[in-house]
Amino acid sequence: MSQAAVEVKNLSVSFPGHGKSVIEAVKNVSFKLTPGKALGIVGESGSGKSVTARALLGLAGGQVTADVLNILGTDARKLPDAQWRELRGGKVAMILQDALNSLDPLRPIHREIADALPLARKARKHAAVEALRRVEMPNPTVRADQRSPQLSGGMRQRALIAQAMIGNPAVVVADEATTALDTRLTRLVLDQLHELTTQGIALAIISHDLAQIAQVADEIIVMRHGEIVEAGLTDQILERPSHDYTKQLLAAVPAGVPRFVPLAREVSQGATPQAGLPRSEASRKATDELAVEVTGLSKTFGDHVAVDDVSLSIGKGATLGLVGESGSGKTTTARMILGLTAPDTGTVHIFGEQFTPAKEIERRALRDRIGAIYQDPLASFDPRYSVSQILINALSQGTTSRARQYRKRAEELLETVELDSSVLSRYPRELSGGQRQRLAIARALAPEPDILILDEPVSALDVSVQATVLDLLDRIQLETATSYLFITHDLAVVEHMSDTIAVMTNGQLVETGIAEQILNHPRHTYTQELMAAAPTWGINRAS
Amino acid sequence: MTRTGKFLAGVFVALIAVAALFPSLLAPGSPLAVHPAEAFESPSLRHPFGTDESGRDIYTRVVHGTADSLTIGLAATGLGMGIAVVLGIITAFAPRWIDSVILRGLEVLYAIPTLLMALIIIAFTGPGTTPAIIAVGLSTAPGYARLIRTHLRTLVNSEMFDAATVLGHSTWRKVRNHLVPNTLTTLLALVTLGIGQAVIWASALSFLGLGTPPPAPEWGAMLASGRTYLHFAWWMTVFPGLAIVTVAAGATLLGRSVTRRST
Amino acid sequence: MHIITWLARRVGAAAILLWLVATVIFIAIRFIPGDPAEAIMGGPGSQASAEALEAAREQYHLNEPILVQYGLYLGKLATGDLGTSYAQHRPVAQVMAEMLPATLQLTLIALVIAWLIAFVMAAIAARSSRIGQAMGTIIEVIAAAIPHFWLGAMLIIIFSTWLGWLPAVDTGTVQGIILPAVTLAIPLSGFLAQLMRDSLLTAMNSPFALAARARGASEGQVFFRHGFRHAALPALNLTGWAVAASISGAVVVEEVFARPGLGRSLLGAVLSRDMPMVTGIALFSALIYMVVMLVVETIEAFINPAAARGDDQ
Amino acid sequence: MAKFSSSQLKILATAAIGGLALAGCGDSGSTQDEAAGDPQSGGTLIYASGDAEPDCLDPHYGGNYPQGLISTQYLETLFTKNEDGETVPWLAESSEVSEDGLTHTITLTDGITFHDGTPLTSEAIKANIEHLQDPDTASSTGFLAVQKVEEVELVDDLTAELHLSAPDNALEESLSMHWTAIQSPDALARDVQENCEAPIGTGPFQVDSWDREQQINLVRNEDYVLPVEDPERENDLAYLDGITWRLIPEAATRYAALQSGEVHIIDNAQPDTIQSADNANIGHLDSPRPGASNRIELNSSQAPFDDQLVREAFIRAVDVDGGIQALFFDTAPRSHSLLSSVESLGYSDDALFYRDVDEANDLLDEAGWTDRDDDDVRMKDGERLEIVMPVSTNQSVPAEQSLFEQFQAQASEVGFDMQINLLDLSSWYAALAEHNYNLVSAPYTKVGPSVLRILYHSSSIEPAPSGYFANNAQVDIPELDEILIQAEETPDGAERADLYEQAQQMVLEDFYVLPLYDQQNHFLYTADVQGMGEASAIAAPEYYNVWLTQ
Repeated sequence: MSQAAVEVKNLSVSFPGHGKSVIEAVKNVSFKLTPGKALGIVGESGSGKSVTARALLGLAGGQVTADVLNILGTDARKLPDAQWRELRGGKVAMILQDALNSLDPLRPIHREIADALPLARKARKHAAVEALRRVEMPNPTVRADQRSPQLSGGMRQRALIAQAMIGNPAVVVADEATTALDTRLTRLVLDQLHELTTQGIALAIISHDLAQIAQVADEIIVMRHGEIVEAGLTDQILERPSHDYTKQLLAAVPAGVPRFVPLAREVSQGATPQAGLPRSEASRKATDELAVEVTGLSKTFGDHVAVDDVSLSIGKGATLGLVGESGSGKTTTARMILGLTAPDTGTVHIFGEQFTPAKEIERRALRDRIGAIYQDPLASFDPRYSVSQILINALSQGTTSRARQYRKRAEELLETVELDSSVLSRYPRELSGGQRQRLAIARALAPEPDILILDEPVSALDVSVQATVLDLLDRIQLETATSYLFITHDLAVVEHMSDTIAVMTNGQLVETGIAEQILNHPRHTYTQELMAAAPTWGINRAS
Repeated sequence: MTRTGKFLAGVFVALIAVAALFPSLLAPGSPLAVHPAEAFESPSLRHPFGTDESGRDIYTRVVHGTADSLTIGLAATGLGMGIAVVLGIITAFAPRWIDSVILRGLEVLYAIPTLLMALIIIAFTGPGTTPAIIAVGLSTAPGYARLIRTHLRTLVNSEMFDAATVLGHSTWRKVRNHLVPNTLTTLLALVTLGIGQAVIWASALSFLGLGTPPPAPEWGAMLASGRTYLHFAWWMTVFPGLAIVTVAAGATLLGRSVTRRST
Repeated sequence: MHIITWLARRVGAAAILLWLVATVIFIAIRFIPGDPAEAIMGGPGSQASAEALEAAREQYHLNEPILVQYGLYLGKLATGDLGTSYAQHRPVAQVMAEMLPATLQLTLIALVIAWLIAFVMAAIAARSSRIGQAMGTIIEVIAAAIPHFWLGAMLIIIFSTWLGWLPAVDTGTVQGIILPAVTLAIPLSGFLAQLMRDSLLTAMNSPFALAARARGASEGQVFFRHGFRHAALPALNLTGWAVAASISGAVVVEEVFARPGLGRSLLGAVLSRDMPMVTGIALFSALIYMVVMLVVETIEAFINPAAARGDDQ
Repeated sequence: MAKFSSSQLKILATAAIGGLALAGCGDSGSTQDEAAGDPQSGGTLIYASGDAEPDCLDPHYGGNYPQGLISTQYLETLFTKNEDGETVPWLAESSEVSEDGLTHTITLTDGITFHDGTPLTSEAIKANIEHLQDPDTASSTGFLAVQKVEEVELVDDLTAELHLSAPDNALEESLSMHWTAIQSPDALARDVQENCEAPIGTGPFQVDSWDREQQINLVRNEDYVLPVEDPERENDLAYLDGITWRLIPEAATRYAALQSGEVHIIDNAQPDTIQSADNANIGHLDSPRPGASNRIELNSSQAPFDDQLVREAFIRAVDVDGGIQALFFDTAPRSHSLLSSVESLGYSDDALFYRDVDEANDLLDEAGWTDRDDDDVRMKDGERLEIVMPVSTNQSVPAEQSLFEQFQAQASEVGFDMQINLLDLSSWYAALAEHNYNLVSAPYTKVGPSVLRILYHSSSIEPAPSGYFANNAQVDIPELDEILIQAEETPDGAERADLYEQAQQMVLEDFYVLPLYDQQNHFLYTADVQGMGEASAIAAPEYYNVWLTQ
């Protein structure tokens, strides 16, 4: 069994860039896949991990070179396309990320699963149903005839796994197979992947999320800028990371990190995270004043109850984490609190004053005290505005976007969110994801609000960038005693950011309590399920 | 757009503008002067596009016709767009029931093919330049109204608008800061795209004898008189037709690049 | 939602729409300047006597109160009676029944040709270099910018007068319909190709195309199993519009190629201010549009059931 | 009774075919003028008409020229014209006029049957004249032609007496027009609509079916009896199996169809195509219509053309010859007469009509139009020198419209502001009825010079109940009225000719009218078509003797 299924030595992939330049997406990468073992490939966006994965199926595109590229005993370096196709259809399979788009919405899934099989029409469909049954798809015969939009996210993911498994592959490459999935679903997929290794398949699992990979992988390689920075057994990587980048990545994972402890740190400087803790806690004055008080909010769209009788409150300077899976009603709740969607019933008070229901014109006086930050900041900026125009527009209450008098204040805002003032003349679309989110925070801070509603503010960011943004939010809260409503599906983030946590499912708030209690002693069965599904994370924080 | 593309687009717009505003710079002669003795001359150095049945220089007429054809195209598009903007604003901001009533109405009008609608309008108004403008304008309005409504709805429901609301900006400021500027680009693109089609529709009406009457050098009208002599004097048909194709295709390409730049 | 319920709802909506069109036209006709009775008798120059005018008023119920007229009008429409042509003195429904097959034949053949041209153009453009794509764009735009009447004239000159390959008028044979159908199809294909190329490119670069390649599909298989469907969908969605555009075009094409059809009937009716005929054709084209939309939506519902019942998800 | 060759009876329109050899006939080298071998039976002639589709195939109904063109093939008239322009009997065997001119006795040829099998009897004369006079028939041309007939009295099976309200020496000419053609009394008794779909006559062809907007199908009448014996014919049947009368309104398309051989004959041939027909081995038939010439009438009832000086100035200002030359090539000879060149009593004076721009300016100065406005339009007492010309797009061919456009440009050079309004027929009639015109071109086809009374008698200014009137120049001269009435009632041929000449002189010399050319009636046909040239009294080609080479 120790015979490697795939052996890669000094794999490089390059693409033509602008003009005559060449972009080296992958540089001298070497690894082995062994039957019955899982190899984790970790890296952030642009690390070359997906290109590496696709190179194993001959789908990398670009210029591929390697000293050794041995797949199941075949030298795949100069393989003609027809032979690649044979390999792909049978011995090597891939599970793609983005389950919604990886199945053609126009074709029934049994075709998507089995159209590569060299069988008759009926036999193919039969095989597809069988494959679905093996991945425990409920009602496989019915589902086989449906198309991907008719399936839930979990079913789609199962279908994708069935698709990969139908040719009885010896090698499976799972590329970000759990990205954007809810906690429970992630758990499920990870379990299924683990199941593959027990069947003797050589598995490569690619992800940006170290925590998830650690659940399955026997060995891990860490990639950055197209190169492997560190490789080793999973335990070794987690417990005794040797490379700074690995350490940084580990530190950036918010799970189990107490409130206000910075996640992003220069590991080499050896800053002690605990050092900040007492000081920051000390600076927070205990107060009973409520920043936001929500009672009995409900909203129905058509015959779909989006939010059902939600009541919650946020203390001044405190953070309420609102957790729930997609479709649970989190965002609608946030919009109602912000006065963007009118609730059917219920009220919102801000510092004791009625905010909803109210006419927009009455509400406007209170608007300065509440701000918002969204998951996709780019969509919330006017594409015609530069950074300075966005900030000046916010500072001037929308009266102008050019007046020089606001420029100094705009620069101060940028400083607050740790952005260089050189970005003032640039446009949001020219900024990186992290910079955009900082800009969004800067804009939200312009009226000096007392409350920020943050709707999945870090979900689209890489772990290390997420860490810096979370740190920034912490800092701002410490400095300004701003109250946060922090909405996320990510338990690790909510654990790190919240004083109290509210759990939502199916439009209802099932459990509210202080963070520690919810995380460690959940009472509601849903919360218990959710917590059980979260990745167990046992690394030594003190390294 | 590439640099060459930009240059060509610039030259094209400049040429059309000169032809429309100062046609005499490009063609000093009179588009209406008849010279029976020089009728039906094929293209030559003296008459690059040949002459028509009354000895009028076709090149001169095509150049001078730019103003006529473009005016009709612009006026019709302007009319259609004006109606569409009003309807679009009403449907985008009004209560749901008004929106759905207008939307139904638009669907009704949309259900009738453009040229048929134009013909039906002409059946009421009788032929002529102004009726043609009204007919083309009215018959293109439903299509525009739907686009503008969608555009406005998207804007009003966008996170950009939400962000401004949360910042406490008044409706008027949101409209002024975001809605108007972002809509103007879209409108500009739509108008540019629309002019091309309006020129085609209007010339179709002239061709059918329902639009601008001769001897005005409107391209459709020129084609209508040219078709009589199709076998004898092909140049009477070819050049005004090329003018229509050039302007319509040029306007479309221009409109598309405006669209691309605004997104 | 059950498919029958869905269909019933659609048909109901179409019927309401049709009623609205009919009402709009009824109101519009009241705005015609002049005496409708005189128009019935062939206009002011028809030398109609006062008795004849009175008889026409009687026959067309022009003396009744407006609401009664409206009721009668709707009642007749409901039974498929579109009135009698002022100019041809025959039932409008009969005239249209005679003209419809020719127009349908022309537009359907044109649609098929337009689809074929558009698909080939899109497929070539989607798989070629950036310069090829730019060329493709220009060709598509120019195709979409050619007026039917001019294209028809040019095709007649080239293929009929110069080359003598194809007849210039409808001869009732296969050759006779080629030029009119192509004339109608080329501008349409320009519009369709623009649309198809975009969706084709998106589909060929989509994750599901990658997934198909990953399970061993060849480029050709990816193209036909996935790209084609996705390119066809928006074009199919546009079929209602395309049919409407073809009917617009048919007015001109039928005139240029001397084909009988609804378009030419309408033109004649407009020229002679034959309002029942104009009304009938307007209503009918709205009906065609709605039927086509209904068919298209039904087809889409089969291709893509989830999208059709979007609120289900 | 003298027997004539039918071809000698008919007007022989000038027919010529270009090129020497017929396509495919190689050495036979025959042209149209010589016989291309013996006539062969068989084949369907495909005719392409550019006219608007007739509302009704019965020419009694309304009565326009396209109806005349097609009904010539399946209906026959009581009289016709021979090649000298004399009116001769056709379905009638003979006719007599009483001395007071108030009774015409017509005897029919025996042995003729209608397509429905019923025999032609004097009852048919009565039924047809009554049908024409019935308001329900809505006849306009035929109605005017038999206006003076008060009563039809049946003498015997084949003889009828027509009693008139006043003498009418043009009655037989009127009865030679197809708008008064004889149809089966049984058929006339049918519903108007039914009769319109398929009239039943005695002609060599009969109506088989009508595919609206596409074609009218005529088939050979297998029981045809030629009313006048023709020694050249072995039997009386037409050579052609039938005629497909296609409707192709688009001139260029029609010509393309002819060139490619899809159709055999086209009508309304455009001047440019006639000119190029010579090189394309295509035959040309020029068959000018009888009655009035094509002319512009100047409305003398209102300013500015109530002033003869201004009328003359307009005529001096425009270049008719140059325009006709350019637009009609050599296909339309200039006319200087009120009447068609086929009318033997036409009077022509070319000295009256010439172009002289200086003289035009002088005349306008003399008439007091001396001021000019910013657009260089002449003014008098604050009034602009505006003249309006409604043009019917149904009646004026494109070349004629272009000619008027040229007049517009030329008239503006001397200070007229001339507006051309292109109108559909009904709006055009309306414009005339409202006297909203200064110039108009209104063709009028009628056999014989009596058309002059319809066009220039002052009673024709008085509009009919519908508002239509034929005296568009609004000539109102009592002396002229008298001459016209006298000319119509005199039994003396020489006096008639003299009176009509006087009348024409009066109208021409006061510049009420600018004659242009004959009413154009050009046909082009492929080399397969043989025997072209015969035409009815209204100059509609007949296809009885036409045959196709295979």
